[in-house]
Amino acid sequence: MLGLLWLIPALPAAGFLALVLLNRRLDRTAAAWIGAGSVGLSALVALLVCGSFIVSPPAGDAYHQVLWTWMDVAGFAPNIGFYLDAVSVLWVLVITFVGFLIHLYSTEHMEHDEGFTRFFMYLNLFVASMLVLVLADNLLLLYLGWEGVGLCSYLLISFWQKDPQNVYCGRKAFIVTRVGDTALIAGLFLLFTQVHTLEIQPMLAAAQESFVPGSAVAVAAALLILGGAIGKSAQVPLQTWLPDAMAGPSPVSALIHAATMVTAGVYLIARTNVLFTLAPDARLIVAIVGTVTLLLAGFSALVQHDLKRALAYSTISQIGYMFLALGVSGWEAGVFHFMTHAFFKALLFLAAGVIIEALADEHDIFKMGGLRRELPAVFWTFTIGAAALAALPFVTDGFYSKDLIIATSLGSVDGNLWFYAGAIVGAFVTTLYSFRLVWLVFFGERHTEVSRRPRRRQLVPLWILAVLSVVSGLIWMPPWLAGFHPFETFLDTALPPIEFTGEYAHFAESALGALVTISVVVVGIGIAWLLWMPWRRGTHAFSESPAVRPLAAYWLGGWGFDWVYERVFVIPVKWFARVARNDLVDHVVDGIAWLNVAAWRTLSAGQTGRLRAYVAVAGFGIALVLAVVVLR
Amino acid sequence: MKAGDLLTISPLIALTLTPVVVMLFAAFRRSHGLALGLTLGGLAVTFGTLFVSASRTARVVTPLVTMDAYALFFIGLLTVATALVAVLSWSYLGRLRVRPEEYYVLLLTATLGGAALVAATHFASFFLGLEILSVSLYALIVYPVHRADAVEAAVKYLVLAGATSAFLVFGMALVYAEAGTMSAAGVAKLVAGGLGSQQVVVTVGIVMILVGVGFKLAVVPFHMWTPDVYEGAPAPVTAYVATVSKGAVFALLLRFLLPVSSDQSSTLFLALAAVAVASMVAGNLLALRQDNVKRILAYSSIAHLGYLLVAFLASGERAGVAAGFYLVAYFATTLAAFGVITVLSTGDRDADQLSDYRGLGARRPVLAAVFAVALFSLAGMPLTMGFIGKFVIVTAGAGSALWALVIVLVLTSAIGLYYYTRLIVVMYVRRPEELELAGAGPAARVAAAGGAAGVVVLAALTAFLLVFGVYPSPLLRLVEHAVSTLPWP
Amino acid sequence: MILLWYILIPAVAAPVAWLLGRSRPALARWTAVAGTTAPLVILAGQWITKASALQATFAARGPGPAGLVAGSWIADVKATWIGSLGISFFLAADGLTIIMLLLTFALGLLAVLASWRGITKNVGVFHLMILWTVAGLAGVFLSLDLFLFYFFFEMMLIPMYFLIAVWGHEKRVYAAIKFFIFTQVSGLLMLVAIVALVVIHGRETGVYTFDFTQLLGTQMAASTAFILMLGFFFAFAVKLPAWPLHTWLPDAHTEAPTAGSVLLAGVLIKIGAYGMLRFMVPLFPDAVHDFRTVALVLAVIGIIYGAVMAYGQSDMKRLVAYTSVSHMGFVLLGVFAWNTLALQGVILQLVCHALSTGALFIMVGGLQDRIHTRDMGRMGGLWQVAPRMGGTAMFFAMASLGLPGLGNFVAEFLILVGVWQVSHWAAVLGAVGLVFATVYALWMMQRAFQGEETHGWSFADLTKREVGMFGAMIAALVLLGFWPQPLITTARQTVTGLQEMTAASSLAQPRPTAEAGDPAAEAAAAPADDASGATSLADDEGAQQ
Amino acid sequence: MASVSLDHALVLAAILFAIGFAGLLTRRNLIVVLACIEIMLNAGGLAFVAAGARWGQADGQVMFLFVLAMAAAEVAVGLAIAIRFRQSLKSLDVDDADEMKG
Repeated sequence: MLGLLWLIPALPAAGFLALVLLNRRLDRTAAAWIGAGSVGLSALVALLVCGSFIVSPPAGDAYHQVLWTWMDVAGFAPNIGFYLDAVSVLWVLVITFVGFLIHLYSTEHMEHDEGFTRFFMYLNLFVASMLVLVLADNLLLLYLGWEGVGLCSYLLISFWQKDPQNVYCGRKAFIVTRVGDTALIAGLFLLFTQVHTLEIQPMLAAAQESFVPGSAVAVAAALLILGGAIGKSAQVPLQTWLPDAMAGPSPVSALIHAATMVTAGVYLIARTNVLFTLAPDARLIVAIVGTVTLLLAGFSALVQHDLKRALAYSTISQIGYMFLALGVSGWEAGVFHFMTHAFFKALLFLAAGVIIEALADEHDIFKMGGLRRELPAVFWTFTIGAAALAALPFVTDGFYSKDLIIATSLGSVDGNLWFYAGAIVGAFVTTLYSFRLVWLVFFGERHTEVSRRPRRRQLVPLWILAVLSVVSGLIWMPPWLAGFHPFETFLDTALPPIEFTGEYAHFAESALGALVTISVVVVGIGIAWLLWMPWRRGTHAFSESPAVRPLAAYWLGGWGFDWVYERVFVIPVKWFARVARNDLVDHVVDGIAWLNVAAWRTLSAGQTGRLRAYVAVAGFGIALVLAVVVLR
Repeated sequence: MKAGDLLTISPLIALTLTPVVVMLFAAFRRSHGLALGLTLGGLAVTFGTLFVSASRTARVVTPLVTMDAYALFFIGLLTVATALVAVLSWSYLGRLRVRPEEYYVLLLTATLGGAALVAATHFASFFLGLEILSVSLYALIVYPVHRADAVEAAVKYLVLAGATSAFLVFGMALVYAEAGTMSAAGVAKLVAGGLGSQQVVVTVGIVMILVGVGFKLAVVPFHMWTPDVYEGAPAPVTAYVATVSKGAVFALLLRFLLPVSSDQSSTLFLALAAVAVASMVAGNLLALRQDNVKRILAYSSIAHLGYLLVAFLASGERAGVAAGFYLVAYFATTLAAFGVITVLSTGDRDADQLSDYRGLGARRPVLAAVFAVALFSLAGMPLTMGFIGKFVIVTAGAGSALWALVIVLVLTSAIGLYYYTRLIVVMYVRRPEELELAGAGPAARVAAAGGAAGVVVLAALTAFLLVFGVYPSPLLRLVEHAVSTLPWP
Repeated sequence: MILLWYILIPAVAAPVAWLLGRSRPALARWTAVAGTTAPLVILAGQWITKASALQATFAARGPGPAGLVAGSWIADVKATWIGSLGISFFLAADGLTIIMLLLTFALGLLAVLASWRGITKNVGVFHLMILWTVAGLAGVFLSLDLFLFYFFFEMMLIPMYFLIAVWGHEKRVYAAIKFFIFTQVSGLLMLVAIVALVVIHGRETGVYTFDFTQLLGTQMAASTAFILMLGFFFAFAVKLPAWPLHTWLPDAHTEAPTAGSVLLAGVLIKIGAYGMLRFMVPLFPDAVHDFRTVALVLAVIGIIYGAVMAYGQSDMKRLVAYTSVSHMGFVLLGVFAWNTLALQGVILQLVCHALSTGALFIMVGGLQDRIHTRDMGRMGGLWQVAPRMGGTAMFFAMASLGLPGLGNFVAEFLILVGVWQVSHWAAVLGAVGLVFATVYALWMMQRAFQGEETHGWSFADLTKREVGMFGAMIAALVLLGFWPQPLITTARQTVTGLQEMTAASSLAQPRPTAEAGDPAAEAAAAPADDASGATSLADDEGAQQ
Repeated sequence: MASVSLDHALVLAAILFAIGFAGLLTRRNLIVVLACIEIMLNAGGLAFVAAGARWGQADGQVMFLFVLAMAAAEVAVGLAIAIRFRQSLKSLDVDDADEMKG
C-alpha cells in the first residue's frame, strides 16, 4: 500500500494541471469538483498509506520511494524521491485533511468570485507543493516545495489583483520569505560541500560523524537552516509579511497562513534536528527567537482592530511557542503543538471568514458585536477555537500541547527560567486576546446587520474542526493526568524523545507545575471577561488615553519592524533605482563619445581652408622632426 | 642600353607611346569614344608588355630603373587602376560638357609618372617620376575649369606640391652632397648603417626627402590639403589621386627606406611612428561628424595611410606582404567608393552631400550595396578584403612587437566604425526625420541613369572585394612573389 | 561533412529568402522557417545517434591533451584556408557545440515565427538578415580555428546591425551604432590577443598556426598570458555582457525588433560565455586563476546592478534586457568557478536563460504589436483583458526569478554550489541576487498585468501561433526543471575535457571525491587521466593534427 | 680661381631655400607664391650643382637640368591656374580661396 505514496502529491498536481489546461471550458461546479476532489482523493490515499504505515510500520520506521534521478553531476545526484516517517505522516495527514476541509469550505465561500477556477488552480498547486515539501527525501526537493508554497502564497494573497494593495502585500510576502530562502540555500551549499550529499537521512548521519559538536561548521549550518525557517514561519526578524498576508481570501489565510505553510519552518527544524543537536548555540538562538516572537506577537494581537490581523499575530505567537519547544530540544512537543494549532487556528480563520462575509466584508471587530444569537453555530465553533487557542484546561487540545511546551521549556535539558517566564506571560496574553475577540465579536450590542447566513458546506468543516480541537489533544495526556500518550510513542520512532532532566524537571512534570499554568489561564479568562464585558467602555477609554495611545499604536504596527525595514532596505533600493535609471555606466560611455566629438570639433576647426595655414602646419611638422634629429 | 634592355623596359615605353598616340588622334578627329578606346588599348598593351619584361632575366636597366617583380607588380596595379578610372570617367565627362580627350592624355602621363616612380632606384628617376605625376595631376584637378572649387583645389595642391618638391630636391642634394650616392641601394646602406650622430646632414637630407613623400601620401603634418582637393577635384580624379598617386609613392618609400624598420630605436623610426599614430588618430577623428561624403573619404584615406605606415614600420618580409596586400585592398575599396560617387554625380555638382544618399537603398539598390560593401571594407568587416588587410597588418605589427602602434590602430579603427556606419544608416534608413543631419534639404535629384559601364566596373570591383575577402590566398601568393625581390635584411 | 551543412543551409536559404521575398513575402517567411528547421532536424538526428558514440570515443581516448583533443570531437572538417598565414577551415563539434547549435536553430525558428505578422516592410531582406545571423552563429559555435572563430564572431555583426538599424523602434540608429562599436572594438582587441598568441606559439615551436588544438599548450610568461587573457576576456565580457561593459545591451535589445531581441538575448550573448568556456580559460588557465577574484566581483555587481536597474525601468523591454545582465552575471560566476558543477550549471543556464528571456521578449513584442507601447506606466490590469497572456507572463517571470521546478533554478543552483566551493561570499551574494530578481519580476507583473485596468485597453488574447510557441517553451523549461539529465550527459564529456585541459594549472581543483554519480565508462577514464593528464600537459610538443 | 668650398655653397642654398619658404608663408599674391616656389627649387638645384662639383661627377648638373625643366613645367601650369583663379575668385589673394573647410 505504501507504494501509492507518490500519488499523494501527484493528485493535487494533476488537479492543478487539469484546471490550467481546461481553464476556459470549465463551469463552476466542474472546477469545484476537480479542485476539491483532487485534494479529497489525496486525503483518502494519505489515510490509506499512513494508516498502513501506522498499523504495520515498514523496516526502520521509514519508507523511501525514489521516482527518478533529478540530476546527476559529478557526485551531486539528488533524486525526485519521497521519504515517509512518523513526522511526515503527521504533516501529510494534517495537510491533506485540513486542506480538504478548507477546499470544501472554499467551494461555498468563493461562490460569486469570477476567478473561481484560478483560485482552485493556485490552491491545488499549493497543496501539491506543501506535500512535496514534507515528503521530500532530499533538501533540494524540499527547497522546490519550499519555493512552490512561497509562490502560491504570493499568488493567493494577491488573488484579488484588481486592488494594487493586495498585490503589494503578496509581493511583500514573497520577497520577505525569499530573503529567508537565501539563507536556506546558502545552508544547502554549505551542507553539500561538507558532506557531499543533500539526501536528508545520509546527510544527517554523515554530519553526525564529521561535524564536531559546537564547531563553527555545525553552528553555521544550523543557523542557516534556522534563517530559512524564520523567513517561512514568520518569526521575529522576518515576521512583517504575515499580518499583511491577510489581504488574501479567508480560506487562504486558514490553509496557508495558519495551518500548513507557516509551519514549514517547524517541519524543517524538526526534520534536521540532528544538526541542531550538534550545535547547542544554534538551539539556544532558536529558543530565544521563539520566546521573543511569542511575546512580541502576543502583545500586538492584544491591540488589533482587524479580526484577521489579530488571528495572524496569534499565529505568529503560537509558532513562536513551537520554535521555543524546538529550541529546548522538545522536538515532539513542537510537532504536537503544530497539529493541535493547525486544527483550532484553521477553525478560527474559517469562522472569521464566515463572520466577515456575513457582515458584508466588515473587518473591524469594534463594528461587530452581539452576533451570539445571529450566528449561533459560528459563535460556538469560534469560542471552542478561541478556548483551544487560550489552552482552556482539560477540554481543549491547545491545553495539552501548550502545557507540554511550557513544561518542556522549564524541565528539558536546555530549559531555563527565562523561557518558562516568557512562556507563562505569553500564555496569559494569549488568553487575554483570544477571549477579547470572543467578547467583542459575539457579545455587547450589534453594530452591523448580518446580510448572509453561512451555508451547510461552510458549517460542516467548522464543526469537524471544532470537534478535532477538543479531541485531538487527548492522544498525549501529561504524565500527572494519565499515562495515555500513544502519540509520543509514535513520534519516538522518528524524533528523539523529550528528556525531562533539567534542574526543575521534577517540578515541571508534576501536577503542581501544570496547576500554575492552569491558574494563569483561568485568571486570564476572568480578567478578559472583566475588561471587555462590564468595563468595555472603560478599557476602550484607557487604551485611547494619551499615556497608552502611543504604546498601543506601536504594538498595532507590529513593534515598528515595518517602519525600520522601509527605511533601511526599501527606500535606498528605490532611490538608487530611480537615480540610476539610465545607467550610470552609460554616462561614462557617453562621456567618451562626447570626448571624441569635442576632439573632432577642435580638429575640424583647424581645417581653416586657407592655403598658408596648410603650409604653416607642414612647416611646423618639418621643424619639429628636424629639431628632434639634430638634438638627438 | 642593349637591345634586350628595351624589352625589359617595354612597359614604360608602351606607357609613353599611348598618350602620344591619343594626342595625335585627338589632333585629327576629336571623338570621346576613340580617345577612351585608345587609352584602354594602350593600357592593355602595357599590361601585356609586363609579362614580356617579366620573362627577361636582366633586371637592372641603367642605374635609374629596375624592372624587378616588385616594380612590374605595381605597374600592373597602377595600369588596372587607371583603366578603371578611365572607364568610370567616361559617363562623368559626358555630363561635364568639357572636351574629354585631353583628360585621358593627362591620365596616361600621370600613370607614366607613377610607373617611373615604382621602378625608380635612383634619385633622378624618383624625382622625374614624381614630377611627371604631380604636374599631370595639377591639370587633372582643374579639368572642369568652370568650377570655382576645382580651381581652389588645384591652387592648393599646386603650391603645396611645389613646395614639398623643393624640399625633396634639397633633401636629395644634401644626401648626394654628403654620401655621394644617389641610388636606392646607397640610401638603403646609409639607413641600414644607422644614422648615427655624425651623419646629421644625411639624416636631415632624408627627412627632407620624406617631406616630399609625406605630402604625396598625405600623412599628418602634410594632410591639410587632402579634404579640400578631394572635395574640389572631379570625382574620378579624386579616385585617381587617392589610389594611384599614393600607391606609387608608397611603393617607392618601401623600396628606398626598407631598412628603417629593422632598427626600432633610430630617430627615423620614431619620427615615422609618430607620424603614423598622428595620421590614424587625426584621420579618424576629423571624419567623425563630417557631412560631406568626399571629405569623409579624404580623412578616412589619411587614417588608412596611417595603417599602411604601421605595416611599413613592421620588419620582415611578412610586413612587406601585409603592406602590398593592404594596398591592393585599399585600391579596390577606394575605387569602388569613389566610383559610386562618380556614377551619382551630375554635370554641375558632385554627389558629395550626405542628403544625396538618403534612401539610396530603395532608389538605387545596386549602387547602395556597392557603397555599403566598400564602407564595410574600409571599416575592416569580415567578408571584405579590408578585413583580411587589417588582419595581416595586425599580424605583421604583432610579429615585430609594435604593440603600441597595433593598439592605436585597433582603437582608432573603432572611431572609424562610427562614420562608416553613419553613411550606411543614411542609405538604408527610410524615415528622414530621425537623421540628425544639419540642413538636410530635399534630396538633390542625382543623375538617374548612371553610366552603364560605370556600374559594371563597380560590380566587378565589389565582386573582387568579396571574393578576395573570403579566399585571399592566390592574391597573397602573388604579393609574396612580388615583394620577395626586395633586398630584405 | 554534416557540420558544414549547419552553416551552409541557413547561408544558402538567406539569399533565396530575399529573392522570393521580392515577389511574395509569405514565401520568404517559409524559406526562413525551412532554413532553420532543416538543420535543427539534422542536428537532432545527429545528437541522438552520435551523442552516445561521443561518450564511447571520449572514454576510449588516449591520455594527455593531444589525445583528449582528438578524442573529444564528434566530427571535424579540416581544410587549409589561407595557407601562408597558417589559417585552416577547421570545424568540430562536441557536446557543448551540439547544445549551442540546438539553441541557435530553435531560437532562429522562434524569431521567425515571432515576427510572422509583426514585420511588413521588405520582408525578404529581413529574413535574409535573420538567416545570415543564424549561419554566422552556427559558424561561431563550430569553428575551432581561432581566425575562423573571429571571422564568424565579427561577421554576425553586420546582419544584426541592419536588423536593429532598419527594423528597430524609436532610438534604433543610436542603439545599432552603439552595439556595433562595442562589439567591434572588443573583437579587435581579441584579434590582437589571438595574433600575439599565434606569434608566441610560432616563435616557440616554429609552427605558425591558428589551430586551437595546437595553440592549447603554449607556454609563455605569466604577465603576457595575463594580458592576452584580458584581451579575450574584454571581447567576451562585452558580449556576455559583464557589468561595466554592458551598456550596449539595454539599448540594443529595446530598440531591436522582436526577432532581433530574441536572437540577441537568446544566442548572441551566449557567444561570450561559449568563448570563455572553449577558448579563454583553456588557453590561459593560470591567468584566469589570478583574475578570478576580480571576475567574481564583476559578476556579483552585474547580478545585483542588473536586477536593481531592471526594477528601475519603466520600459518593459528594457526591463527584460536588464534581467539578461543579471542572469549573465551568474554565468560569469560559473565560468570562473571552473569546477564540474559550476560548468554544468553554466551550460544549463545558457539554455534556460535563452528560453525564458526569449519568451519574455516575444511576449513584450506581441504586446507592443497590440497596444503600440512598451511603457509600463500606460499598461496595468492587462490580466483582465488577456488572462492567457497574463498567465504566460507570470510563468516566464517566475522562470526568470529562478523558481525551483524550472530549468533556471537548477542551473543557478548548480552554479552557486560550484561557486560556493571556490568563494563563499560570491555564492551568498549570488543567492541574494535571487531576491532582487524576485523584486523586479513581481514589480513587472504588478505594473503591467495586475492592478486596476485604467487605460481601457482591449485587444485579442494570445493567438494559436503564440500559444504554440509559448507552450513549447513552457514545456521545455518544466522538462529542464525536473529532468535536465539529457543536457547534462551531453555536456558532461565537454566539461570533463575542459577540466582536463586545465588540469596542470592552478585552476584545477580536486574534483568532489564521490565519483559514484558518473556512469562507469566515464569514471574509468577520468581517474586514469588525472595522473597522466597533469604531467604530459606540461611538456606539450605540437599535437599530431 | 680658388674653388668655393662645398659648405659655403650648401649654406647659400639653405639661405635661398629659407627665403623662398618664408615668402611662401607670408606673401598673399599667387604669382609671388609661385615665384617663391621657383626660388626654393633653384636653391635645391644650386645645392645639387655644388654636390656634383664636390664629387667631380656630372650627376649634380644633370639633376639641376631636370630641376629646371620641372620648375618650368610647374610654373607654366601654375600661371594657367592663376589666370583661372583670377577669373573665378576675382582676386589673386590666396587667402580668398577658403570656400572648402571643416
